[in-house]
Amino acid sequence: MRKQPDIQREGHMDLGFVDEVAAIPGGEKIVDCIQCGTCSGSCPTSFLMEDSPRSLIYKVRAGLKKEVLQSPDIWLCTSCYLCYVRCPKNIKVTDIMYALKRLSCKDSPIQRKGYHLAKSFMKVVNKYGRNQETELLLRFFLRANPIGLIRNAFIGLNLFIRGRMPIFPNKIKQRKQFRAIVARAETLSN
Amino acid sequence: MSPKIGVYICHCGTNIAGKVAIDEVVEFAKKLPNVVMVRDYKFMCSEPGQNLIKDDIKKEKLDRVVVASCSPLMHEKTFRTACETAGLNKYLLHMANIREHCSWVTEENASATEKAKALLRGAVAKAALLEPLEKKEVKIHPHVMVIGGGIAGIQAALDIADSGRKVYLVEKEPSIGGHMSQFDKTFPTLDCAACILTPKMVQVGQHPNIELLSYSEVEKLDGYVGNFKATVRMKSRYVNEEKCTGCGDCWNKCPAWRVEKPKGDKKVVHDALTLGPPKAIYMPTLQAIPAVPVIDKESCIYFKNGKCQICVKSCPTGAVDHKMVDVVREIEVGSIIVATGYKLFDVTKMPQYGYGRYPNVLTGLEFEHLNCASGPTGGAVLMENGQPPKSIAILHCIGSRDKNYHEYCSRVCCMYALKFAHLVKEKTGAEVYDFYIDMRSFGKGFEEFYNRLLEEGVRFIRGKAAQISNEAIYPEEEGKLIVRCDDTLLGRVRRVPVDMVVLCSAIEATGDSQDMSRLLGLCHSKDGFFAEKHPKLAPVSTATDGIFIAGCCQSPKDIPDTVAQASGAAAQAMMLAARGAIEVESATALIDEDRCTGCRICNDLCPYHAIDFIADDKLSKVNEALCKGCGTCVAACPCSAIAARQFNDAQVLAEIEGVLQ
Amino acid sequence: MSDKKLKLGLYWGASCGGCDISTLEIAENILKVIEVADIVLWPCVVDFKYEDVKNYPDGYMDVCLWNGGIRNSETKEIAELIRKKSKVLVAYGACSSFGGIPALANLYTKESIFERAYKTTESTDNPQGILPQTSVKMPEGELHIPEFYGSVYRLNDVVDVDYFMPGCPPTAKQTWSVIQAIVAGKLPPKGSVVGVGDKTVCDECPFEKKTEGVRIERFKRPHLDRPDLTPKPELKNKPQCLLEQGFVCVGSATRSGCEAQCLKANMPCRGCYGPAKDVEDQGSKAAAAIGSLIDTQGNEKRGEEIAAQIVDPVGTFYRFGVSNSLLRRAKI
Amino acid sequence: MFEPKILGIFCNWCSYTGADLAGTARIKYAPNVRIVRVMCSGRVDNNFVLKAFQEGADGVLVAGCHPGDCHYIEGNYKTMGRVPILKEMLKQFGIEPERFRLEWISASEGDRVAEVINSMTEQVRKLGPLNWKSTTDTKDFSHVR
Amino acid sequence: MALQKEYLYYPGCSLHSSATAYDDSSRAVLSALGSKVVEIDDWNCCGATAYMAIKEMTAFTISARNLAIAEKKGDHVVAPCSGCYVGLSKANNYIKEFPEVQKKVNTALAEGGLSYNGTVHVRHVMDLFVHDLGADELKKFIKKPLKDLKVGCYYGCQIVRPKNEIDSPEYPTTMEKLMEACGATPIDFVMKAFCCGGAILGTEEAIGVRLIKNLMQSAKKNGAEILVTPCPLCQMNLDAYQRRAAKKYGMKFDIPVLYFTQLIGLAMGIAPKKLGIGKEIVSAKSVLKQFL
Repeated sequence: MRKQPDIQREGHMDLGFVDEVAAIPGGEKIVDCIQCGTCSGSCPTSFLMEDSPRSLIYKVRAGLKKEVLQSPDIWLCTSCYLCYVRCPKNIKVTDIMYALKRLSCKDSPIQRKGYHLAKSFMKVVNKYGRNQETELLLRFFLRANPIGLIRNAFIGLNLFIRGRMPIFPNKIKQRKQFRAIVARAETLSN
Repeated sequence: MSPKIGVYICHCGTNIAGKVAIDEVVEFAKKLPNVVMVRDYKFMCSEPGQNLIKDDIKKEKLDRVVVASCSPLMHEKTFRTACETAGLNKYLLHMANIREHCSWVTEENASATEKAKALLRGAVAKAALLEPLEKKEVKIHPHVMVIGGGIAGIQAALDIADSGRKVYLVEKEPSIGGHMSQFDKTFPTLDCAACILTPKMVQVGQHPNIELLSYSEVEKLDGYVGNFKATVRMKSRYVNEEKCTGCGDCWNKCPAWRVEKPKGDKKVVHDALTLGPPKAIYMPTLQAIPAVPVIDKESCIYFKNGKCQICVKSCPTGAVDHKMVDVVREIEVGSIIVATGYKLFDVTKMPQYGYGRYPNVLTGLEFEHLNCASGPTGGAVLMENGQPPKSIAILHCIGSRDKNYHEYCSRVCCMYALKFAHLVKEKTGAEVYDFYIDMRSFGKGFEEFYNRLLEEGVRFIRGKAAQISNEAIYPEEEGKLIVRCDDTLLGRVRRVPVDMVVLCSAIEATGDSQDMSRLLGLCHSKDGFFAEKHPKLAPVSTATDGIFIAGCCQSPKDIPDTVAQASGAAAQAMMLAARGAIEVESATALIDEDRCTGCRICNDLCPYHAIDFIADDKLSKVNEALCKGCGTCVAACPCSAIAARQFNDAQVLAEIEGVLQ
Repeated sequence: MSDKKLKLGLYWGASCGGCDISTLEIAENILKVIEVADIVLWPCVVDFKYEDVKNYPDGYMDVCLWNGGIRNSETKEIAELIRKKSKVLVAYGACSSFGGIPALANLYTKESIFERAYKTTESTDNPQGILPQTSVKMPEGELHIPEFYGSVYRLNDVVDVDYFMPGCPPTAKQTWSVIQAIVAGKLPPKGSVVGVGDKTVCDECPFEKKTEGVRIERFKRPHLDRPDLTPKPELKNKPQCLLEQGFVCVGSATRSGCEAQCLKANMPCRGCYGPAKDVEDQGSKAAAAIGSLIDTQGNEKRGEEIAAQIVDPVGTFYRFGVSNSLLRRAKI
Repeated sequence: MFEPKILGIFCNWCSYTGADLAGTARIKYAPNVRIVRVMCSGRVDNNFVLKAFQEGADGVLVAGCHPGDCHYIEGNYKTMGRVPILKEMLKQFGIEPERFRLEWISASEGDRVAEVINSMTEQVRKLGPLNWKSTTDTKDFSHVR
Repeated sequence: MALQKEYLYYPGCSLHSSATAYDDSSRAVLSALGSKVVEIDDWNCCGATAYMAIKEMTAFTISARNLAIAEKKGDHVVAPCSGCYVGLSKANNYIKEFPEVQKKVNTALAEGGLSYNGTVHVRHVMDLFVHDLGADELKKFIKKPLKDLKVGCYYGCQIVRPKNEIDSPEYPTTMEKLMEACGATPIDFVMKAFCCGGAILGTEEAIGVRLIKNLMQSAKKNGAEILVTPCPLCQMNLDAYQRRAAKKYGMKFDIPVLYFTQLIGLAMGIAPKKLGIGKEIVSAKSVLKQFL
């Protein structure tokens, strides 16, 4: 249902948000944006977005923090880097998308499918040190998209027949060491 | 006897006084050696401020003046003149920069005050050792050389010639006219480029005071303001200018088609996108000045196998001469105007726009040709299949405002885009989509022009087109070029199918601007445009006295601005010529003959070849007219035999000790 | 003055002794010297005791040629003594004028010098690591030796010097001319440099400059690269200037007077005649001149690489002049 | 806290102008550098640097136009050749290389002026005072003439 | 130009599961070209895009673990998977570009007794063919030229972007040269470097399928009989989902999608089995029959 438009009150804006994003390595140039739309025009998925990369950048600068971090659109980035290489102001748009995803995981209650996929991915990797597609997909679909599981079962089978979907996880030897490193890294995240 | 120094401390309103404790500095100054008079004032550069100095020079018999105020680059001239009018040699003034280098850049007042003191101490110490210098003048050769025969060069040449002075106009192409001669209409007034340019070109050709050196290039430049000696190579066009009548028999009969420089895979009409009949011997443009054809060596059969010579036979006046050789001339002039123009950004660097892959994607200049009455299609806007387009997209900012290519705005694209839009509407009635980031219509009549186009129903889309493809997804896109972009005002991604695309490609510095700046000793910005002496107050002067710049070689600009700048440059050149003589750098290097041992280390260090070795007396001598006073030789001289006037060792060391104490 | 014989003295401070010997290069002229002058002090030839000199009345010697720098309390003491005893004191040779080769020690500390000299040299056997002490208690009583200073000084750092006569050593010709001047009593104003030309070595150099478009792309070293000695017609049939060939030659920053002896032997000038007339710091000047010739092509890196080919720049440009330089010694 | 005394020798056309620009832009930076103007970095005499250290400077900052932008075409090329030699000699004289810097600063780089000056001030502050006279005078005897 | 004698090899997770064909063919071809492939011991997941999305620093760190291990052995690490290639080189660049990142990463690595100095150069396997070997050199190894095989070269994104060390980020052409060298006829199609949607197919299937359709449509229109790609994700995506896309939009594609190394290997006369041909879902048998 349609959200009732209203005057945007300055008091409801988080003017520090842009600095927050600019402070992230790779985010510095966000302030240079001239809203030319090259990013959105290039983006393979922007046509489905309510807020295209351009307008996300604009809202970041305007200070609409909540709106941006709750936007489903940040999860539509396929990291194809077309915006990144074309931006006339050398803004690392893709990296900013990543940054926004991270911030939204931190600050926003809404959890998108993309978030679940990423989470499941991390679980698997932390467990074995490597990705294990079979388990990853099972985990993900069960969590976020059970129907998808059934829809994709056939394809999974196809892959399995061709030996492209091993059931036994392929692990690294020094899992302890790996987890230790990850654990430490977690504490350092910006 | 010891010098009598007057110290003048400027408050610059609160600019200095706000940070620096003036009275403290005044007290401090009073204690400095040789200082007999200290004053402070709200604005030293003001009339009353200057009078303080003048009066003291007269009454107190000051023989040195130190002004602690803004940067010498700001007001040194002002205070020097003040000294001069008061009868003190202007080189006995020294300044301490306590504004730009102190009050404006320092956080705490205390440390600002300390720094100010130190700078002042240094200035006083140096001032004590300053020596008077006498003015030096050199004669100005009355003739002027203009390099580049585009609209800028033409305008400048005519202005000077009309003032009754001789002008050498050097153009590297076979004909003058430059880019403008390839345009159809000009924005925003839409008057026909040819109609306003051709008469001027003809004037140049006929003007008694203009010697036109077409198809020629400057190879070497010696000398200095007022006395330049330029070496010009006049490339042989294999047609004798005196004899040729421009009748056209030669190129009509010439059997060899001119070898086209490859341009993607364009066919049919777009093939001939360079003006003029594409023969081995050809007239550069229909209104070429001089109206004399040229032979293109790569295409000419004779130069390939020594046969043919049909042109020679066909020429009624025997003007064609394959044996013709280049002529190298040395020309003496008093000043030079550089108007070497621009080149267009190579859009193949941005493959996303498909230039070269899609024949109906054109650059701005190509589209101009297409519209030009004397162009390949006689001015009709046609696609490569010869059909008129039903829809056209015009893309702004291709290579401009883009850090990957050129960060600057090319300044003319918005308006010529509007011009194109209008021409298309007028000639074909096709749909026009104009993709812009910001519509910059700042000039006289520009906004009105924009408004007119809005009314003509051009579809303006605010958003930089992201890419162009021929990949139809929807039925209406079949056989079309699709422009994909974010319509930023709509907030939606759009796919706009069109028949033809015009890329408004950036204006960039000519490829040889680097060599040019070496050749003429000009500075250039990092994007290759020649640097003016001062962005606001000396826009046509350069770092090299006597050399002026006009037009797009300085930065992108439109025709009115170009012409204005050209006239400005012309005025500067005429001013020099009219003055007859000019004061040159007095703070030159001086070689002490008793100390110079003729080791000649310095000779080759001088970029201006201002130091000659006098073999007979085993000495090096400075040619003061050439010396610019950089002091490189001074620092290099192994026996301190060279002194830099105003910056000799004693003076600089005194200042150094001063600021450090 | 000419009626009675001159009283002439020679003494060596911190130096190699070469100067003493060089005075004999005036060969048979030495006899002429004897005719007009009595040698009243010359330790390396005749035995004089400290007492003898001490007992001379002040200003007893008409002229004393002092060679060598000031390295320790002994040289200083004697310098002061001799200053008292002589009317005219001449700093003879590079060491007394600029510190000379010994002054290169100023790049090191007293401690590190002792460390090397008394402990770590290959030929040293000093298990207890005993270092020189200015005074040692002995059953026979306390023994004293002079104090070794932290730096090497010029003669005029400790006493007032009348004339300077650079060179390592000064050439016989110069020496003789000075002696003649002394004998004839025709000496220039106090403090001047005598027995030299007032140009630089280039003035007397047998090589010729090409100058046009000369830049140094690589520094060469005489023992590794052969200099090109073929006379060039375009260079007045002289070989090309060694510096232009890339050999570090400081002749252009060095006082003339030696008749470019080294260059005549195809060796670049090393600068023993000190700075050119009225030049304060020979080394920095030479370095500046030569640095300016480096073919940087506007590339900082390239400049650094070429410059780095100059091995031991201080040793090269200040070979004879560390004590005479603006900085005088290395930071401690 | 130790406030280093640093001498700046700036070329008239680029660096000095750049410093002026820093002023016009009101960019605040450390007050430790005192700038002396010469026409070209090519004018910078080795003795200027040596004298400065001798006269109590803790650091010397030489600035000229970027290579290729020299107002006198190639003045800075010569500086570029001299400086590394001088740096090496200073090292042999025990003066840390950080105390002597050569920088290229264009007339438009006001911010860089501030940057360079701040960072150099910091560097030199870390190194502590040089105060040449007292650290070199070995007190071998009361006074050296 | 010539390949180095030896390369450090980072297969990445997919090459050990869904993309074994890529692994096999890469190894087979490289060794046939006479250069040794040394797998980094006990390598771990590069972090991929998903990890980056949630924990940047962790993503950098686990990438850095691989680089750290590699650093001990050599300086050129080859990653055939475009995802890994970008993951590793991105971490690598950030570590080089931002000191604070390097500091953090190394503090973390220290936990595992590792440290990384940023000396490793991350390469993509195609990079080797383009810059170390070169198409002309490759020609010499071709035994069974793939005559008149119409190949569409699909680069995907991450091999050409954000870095453009290998080829133009907009309009790459190097794979075409390689295919020409193999005797095949590369066809030109606009979408060759645009997104296939693989990255979001799991989460937003509709979009993914739509992108696949656009891509396959373009390839088909321009007459591609077969597609080759240097990216496991793209291969999986286009191979496994093209039928679904076709069905949804009422079209027909049936264009087999192989790894470019598989075709090169084939042209070099290596046994199809060794190259994992046959593991693709849309079978390439019919298209390739005269070469098998």
